[in-house]
Amino acid sequence: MEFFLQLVLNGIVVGSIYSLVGLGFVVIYKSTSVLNFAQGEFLVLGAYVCLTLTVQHQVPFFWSFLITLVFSALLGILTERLILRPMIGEPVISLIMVTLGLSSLLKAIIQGIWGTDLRPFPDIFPAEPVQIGPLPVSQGYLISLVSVTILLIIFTLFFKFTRSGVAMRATAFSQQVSLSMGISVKRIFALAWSIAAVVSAIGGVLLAGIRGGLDGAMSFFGLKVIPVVILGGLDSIAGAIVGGPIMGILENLAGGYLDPLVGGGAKEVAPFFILVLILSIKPYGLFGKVKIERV
Amino acid sequence: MPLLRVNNLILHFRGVTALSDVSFEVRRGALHAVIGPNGAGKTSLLNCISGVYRPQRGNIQFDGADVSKLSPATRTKLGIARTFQNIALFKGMTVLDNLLIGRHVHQREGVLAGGAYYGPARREEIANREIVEDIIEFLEIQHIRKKTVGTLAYGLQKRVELARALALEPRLLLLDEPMAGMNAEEKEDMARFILDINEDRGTTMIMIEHDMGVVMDVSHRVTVLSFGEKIADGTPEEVQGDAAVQEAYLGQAHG
Amino acid sequence: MRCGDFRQSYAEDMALFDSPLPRVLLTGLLVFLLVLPQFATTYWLDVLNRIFIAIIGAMGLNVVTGFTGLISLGTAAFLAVGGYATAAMAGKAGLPFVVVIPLSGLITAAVGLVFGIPSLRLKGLYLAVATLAAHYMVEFTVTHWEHMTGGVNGISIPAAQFAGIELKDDRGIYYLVFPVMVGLLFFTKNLFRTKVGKAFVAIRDQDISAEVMGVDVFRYKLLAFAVSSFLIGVAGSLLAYQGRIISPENFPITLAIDYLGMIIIGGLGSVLGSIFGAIFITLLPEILRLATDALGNHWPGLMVIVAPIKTGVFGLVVILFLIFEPDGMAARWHHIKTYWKLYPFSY
Amino acid sequence: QQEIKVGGIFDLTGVTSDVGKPFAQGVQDGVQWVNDNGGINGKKIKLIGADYAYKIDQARALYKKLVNDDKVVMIQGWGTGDTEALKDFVGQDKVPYFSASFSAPLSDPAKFPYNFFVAPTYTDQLRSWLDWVKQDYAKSGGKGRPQVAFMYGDNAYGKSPIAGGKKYAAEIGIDVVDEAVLPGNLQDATSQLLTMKQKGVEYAYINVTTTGVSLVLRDAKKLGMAVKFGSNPYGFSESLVKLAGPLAEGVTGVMPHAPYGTPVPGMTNVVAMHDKLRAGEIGDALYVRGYAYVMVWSEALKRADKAGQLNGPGVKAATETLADFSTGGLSQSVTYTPTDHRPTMTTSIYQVQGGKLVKIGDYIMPRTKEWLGL
Amino acid sequence: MNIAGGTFGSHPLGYRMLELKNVEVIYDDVILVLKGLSLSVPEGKIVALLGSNGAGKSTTLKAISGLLRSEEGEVTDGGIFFEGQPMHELPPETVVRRGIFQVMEGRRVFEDLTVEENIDMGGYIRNDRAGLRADKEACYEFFPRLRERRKKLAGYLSGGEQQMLAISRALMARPKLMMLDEPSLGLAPLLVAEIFRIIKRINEERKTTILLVEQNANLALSIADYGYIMESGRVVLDGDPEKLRSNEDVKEFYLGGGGGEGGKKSYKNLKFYKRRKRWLS
Ligand SMILES: Nc1ncnc2c1ncn2[C@@H]1O[C@H](COP(=O)(O)OP(=O)(O)OP(=O)(O)O)[C@@H](O)[C@H]1O
Ligand SMILES: Nc1ncnc2c1ncn2[C@@H]1O[C@H](COP(=O)(O)OP(=O)(O)OP(=O)(O)O)[C@@H](O)[C@H]1O
Ligand SMILES: [Mg+2]
Ligand SMILES: [Mg+2]
Repeated sequence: MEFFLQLVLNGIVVGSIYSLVGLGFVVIYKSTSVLNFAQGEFLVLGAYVCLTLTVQHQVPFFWSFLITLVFSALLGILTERLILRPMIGEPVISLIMVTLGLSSLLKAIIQGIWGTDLRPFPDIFPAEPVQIGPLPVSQGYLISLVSVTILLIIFTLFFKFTRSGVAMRATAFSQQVSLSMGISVKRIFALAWSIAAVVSAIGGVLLAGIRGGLDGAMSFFGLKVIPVVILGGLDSIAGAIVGGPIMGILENLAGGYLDPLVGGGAKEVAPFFILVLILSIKPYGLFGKVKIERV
Repeated sequence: MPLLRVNNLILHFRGVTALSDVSFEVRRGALHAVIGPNGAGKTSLLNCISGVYRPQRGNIQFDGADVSKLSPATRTKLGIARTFQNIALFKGMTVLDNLLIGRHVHQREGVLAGGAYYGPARREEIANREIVEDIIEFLEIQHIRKKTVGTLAYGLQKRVELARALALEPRLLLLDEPMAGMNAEEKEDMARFILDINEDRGTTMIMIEHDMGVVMDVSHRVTVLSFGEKIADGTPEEVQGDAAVQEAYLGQAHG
Repeated sequence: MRCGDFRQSYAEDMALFDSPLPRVLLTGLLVFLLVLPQFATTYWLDVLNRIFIAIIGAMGLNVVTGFTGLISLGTAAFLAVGGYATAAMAGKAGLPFVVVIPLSGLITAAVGLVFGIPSLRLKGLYLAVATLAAHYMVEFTVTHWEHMTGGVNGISIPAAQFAGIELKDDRGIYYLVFPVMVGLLFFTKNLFRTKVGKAFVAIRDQDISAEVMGVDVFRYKLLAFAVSSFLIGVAGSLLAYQGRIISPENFPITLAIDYLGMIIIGGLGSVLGSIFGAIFITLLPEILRLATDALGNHWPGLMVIVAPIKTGVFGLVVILFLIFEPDGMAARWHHIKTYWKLYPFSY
Repeated sequence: QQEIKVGGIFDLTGVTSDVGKPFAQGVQDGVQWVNDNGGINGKKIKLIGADYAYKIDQARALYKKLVNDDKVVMIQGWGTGDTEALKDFVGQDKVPYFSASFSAPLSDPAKFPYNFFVAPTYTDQLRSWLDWVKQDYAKSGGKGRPQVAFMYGDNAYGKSPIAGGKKYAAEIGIDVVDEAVLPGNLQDATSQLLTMKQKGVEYAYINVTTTGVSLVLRDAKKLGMAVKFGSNPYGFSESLVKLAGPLAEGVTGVMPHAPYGTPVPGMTNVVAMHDKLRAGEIGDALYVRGYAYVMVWSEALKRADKAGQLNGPGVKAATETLADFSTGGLSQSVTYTPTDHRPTMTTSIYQVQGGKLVKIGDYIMPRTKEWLGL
Repeated sequence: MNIAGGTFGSHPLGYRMLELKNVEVIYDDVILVLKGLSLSVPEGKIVALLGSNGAGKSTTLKAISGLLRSEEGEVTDGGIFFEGQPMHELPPETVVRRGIFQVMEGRRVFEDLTVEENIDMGGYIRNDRAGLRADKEACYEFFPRLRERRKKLAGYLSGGEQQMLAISRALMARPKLMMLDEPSLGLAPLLVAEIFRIIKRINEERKTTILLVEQNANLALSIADYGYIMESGRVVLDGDPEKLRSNEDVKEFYLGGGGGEGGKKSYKNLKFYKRRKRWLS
């Protein structure tokens, strides 16, 4: 029983990182209908910037973290200006593909600047784990749990009640109609990408802190989180938040109980299996909005 | 026996009642109009008949058989075709291809024959192409035959939609506002097509239309819906004289 | 100069080529490609073989994603199924390739059919993730079913034999891959001018109205998955014959994404697009590598620095391409064709 | 002046580039050193190297280009992926293929006559580590049989020594009570470690690369586990210390190649080359590994050249004449014979002590026929 | 008199707020749709633009609002001027901010936003909270049906309800020039009359200039101050409503009353197709 509880608990805390990174996906999807394959690179880039500032330039962590966030916001704006603006009005699938191109490009830039070797990441969290019930939990996960909760509230309110939030959703439905309302699709894109980059950077720094080291390979996290947001529902903030821990729990239970039986690999596959099952009952994820199809 | 009989349909969506206990029948060969204010449930009714919506209650009999449980595709195979209020053409395809899709249920060839092409598939394709070309000629849309449908003007898309439905060679044709967005002359053309289809081909039709001039002139019978309920049913003259209809739909007599 | 079109019969109007000129050109191209191995170096033959295989696979993916509108991330998995089916039948059972290749296709089609079932309810990216699940399940099976697949160490495939000759070297493989590709190209091209193919496209454009037109949408979605995975399975089989040894590392998820890239850059819903895209995505890294290697070998110290440039340029080219031609290469081609057809009366 | 063409298939941008890059640099600098110091009997080595980003089809294309177009006499390869995919071809094409994958099957010339590497096989490494476990267990007063776990990735490299290791453990009286599979992109090993904890594991061999090892150490620390960890040549090097810091303290590891800067005779040149060409960068055992490879095969090239056999079979034959060939302490002395490509049976085990890699002993396996290729 | 390229002056009805001069529009680089179209809209007036299917009416509106670009269309020649300023280079959101709002053909509501959010988006460019609230109230007054459906997703509305919503958004924007593309499309007779009353009221009360594309020529001309008739990308006839109404061709093609017989004819009695008389081709 304790083993079970430990697995579940660990799933929840580990899943909070998924949620955090997942949020970035949702924000972009909600305002542009695009699945951003470069999310993982945003993550890594943010973490590297923070690392360079703290280690190379000896900036105190708090400040380098803030600068990283500003940098990420600018990165979002730059991405919009250089890559997405020319694509306004183009088919969504092309936009998705463009993010794949962006992912390659950023990967190369990251490699060009920081190389491929693993760099130790400064210990930003106290090394001592916090005891939650039966399980010691790294403080990094706790921080991500807290940030996720705060972001959940902020974003939910933002998309529901602010004009920019509603305009973002409108833009996702149809850029052309939004333009005809006077909504600046450019601005919406820039905003969405900045938010996503900032959220990713937070995730990246936390993740690098938890892993203790940083290299380009951490960008795999971008792909890894996709099933999480699908589980929650691509356009649902709450979905991303809930999807992370669920995925985490599924993984841990599969890892704890199935892996020893099948000789490994279940931890990665079983969640997918369950994901498909859940989707066949709820085709738009747990909280995703049903696409309106009427004639 | 009427070609179509709709019995006690009830359809609601989370709190919105689209149809409450609607029954009516359509004689063979009739041109049956359905009118009513916006949101009355007309389109929903067509959706129930063609199988896109499943009513919570009630049933639909087509040619004596209960079709309520059948999928839209199966109903189409039985001979029910329709057009849509919000044009639902295949936007990326040419007019010709749209009509050829209309021939889908009449074609036998499968993947292998199609992939091999030369032989039976080719013969079948050409035969169907000829049928489609007849329809194109009939509806006078030769000039846009090879245009991508998405780029056509609204009114022409409506016409293409009618053509596509015709390609199915249906026994019952459901038309949802076929003349919306047309000027007087185009409406005349459309009316003429509809009459021809009805008279020459003997196709039974249900038509939703807001232009009372057209409805009064061409239809044999009119059903009036309002807030999901049937408030009148009869010949055009009867319906036009009906006080409830006047109040709910027409306002002062419409010219 | 040709201007407008004048056709006498529907049969003529429905022919693959709208005039004799392209037919002559195409025949010329085919003949050229047939004799090419006599001149090309092994390396370029290898690249060509990979391009041809990629064309088959891209076409397969295009059937389900481009034509039918169901985004699939399962390409790598289906390639693996085709490859491992080939390994089992050619290696373990010793069957000849004329049997093995189509059977591999059929087995993959069956697997594809199963993974297509979620398409009953799932749409768009949700379906894409279900196919991603397919990827991981296949990967899991392949790594764990060791006595069939050789597990993580991979499995060897005997060379294909034709009339007693082993098709071992790239020239031999070329003459295996090339005809298969040409045959399948015609197959797909034909498929999309007949009933089934059109039904696929109808589902992509408007599935409700396709259903109302009498297309049994679910059945046709499954059919699309089957046809698609058949093609991809054949590609996988050819990959196995070409690579002679396959292991799970040959079929990473990034491969599925590369294939998506091919059809998007080439053109969704276009056979020609699959060809262009496959050539582009296969050739670009080669060209970049030749270029960067040349640099790297000139200044040995540079090799390490130059390597990421390849990745970067690849990304950049993809981005620029999409910015300037978001509908894919095939669209541009089409554009150029229409323009010249009407020249000089462009409007 | 004649050139000797040698192919290079490296991973500089792919999933293993963190270790692939320093290795490639070591090879490159080694070649330069050879060329600067008389070359191969006066002929210069031309290293035609390229990045394959750990993509198998690209490795194969590259291989074909090297063999057919460039006509190289041998190839310096890299990982398990490319080596496995090419092992049949190199036999057919008769091109010696040196790679940094130490998979035991590759050391059996009966199966793979043209494959070489410069280290004890993965399996022998694990066997040696198990020997150390046994010793350590006795020394620290353990009673009964040591309880050991194997943690490895679900790939050819990860699984390579496991079967052999389990067999050997049983033979020498060690219980392998748990096997945990770690995914390639490890983020959190808690569930695996909890299982190990339940099973009372005392020693664990982590057969993944450095990032994974450091994560396991981190999570183990968090769970307060007192397991003694060991790792393999791609998980244990200077960078582990860098990455895991104090967590790495006490961890043991297999080091077939000397840590950078170890005072052995061969290291002088290595450090000199590194200082000259890569001033400011940090050297590590992987760089040394690349360099050691060049020392081995350049000697083979010299012998082949002397014999007038500068071609695939000639280089293979020449390599197989190397007997107790010393790399100046960069690795154990190597021996290849036509029937046995296990270069050495000696495994050096190091331990992190006070943040330094300290050698705690050489473990020697018998060169038995039964273990060849296993 | 030319100022900044625009022309002020002698439209019979006064100051030309909007002016199109020899506008050419090409789709997809090859399809020429507007072939030198010229028209102008005087300030404070209602101008009706009539024409058969495919004449290019919607294209004209999109050329003005800048929405053409997102459909691979391009103004290749001529000029569009609004209050004397050239317009054809501006992005659509700027056009809206300058005071031109287009109600697009075919409803085009944001399906996964609620009715209320849709209405709010209509007022996106405005910042006067009080005014917005009042205007929203006015929309609900005009279309009580929408008030009932306030919290429902717009995608689930019936065709006519969506049309009401599309018009409401335009009301919320309070533009100087409102362009309506077939506002009566799909509306029941009662509402059609109502819509035209509303249009007239907006024009009178808010002094909004209106460019109205409409197939219901009778009603359109009954509220318009001026009319243009388009065929295949050109204006073929223009004038005040009286002049147009009395034109035999207009009667026949647009008012459905022509044909010489005087009285209204029945659709049923159309014995044979009428060859469309080409006005210009
Ligand atoms: N899928 C659906 N989900 C929720 N509500 C729906 C759905 N379909 C229709 N409705 C509601 O049912 C009512 C009837 O709609 P319907 O489209 O049938 O009206 P209609 O008579 O065709 O009106 P119009 O003339 O405006 O087209 C409307 O209020 C609409 O909002
Ligand atoms: N995106 C497009 N690409 C290519 N051609 C187009 C496009 N949009 C419209 N067209 C063409 O431009 C012409 C004019 O279309 P438009 O929609 O402006 O007509 P309209 O006058 O509004 O007709 P309707 O009354 O039917 O709405 C048509 O022939 C149409 O085919
Ligand atoms: Mg309706
Ligand atoms: Mg129009």
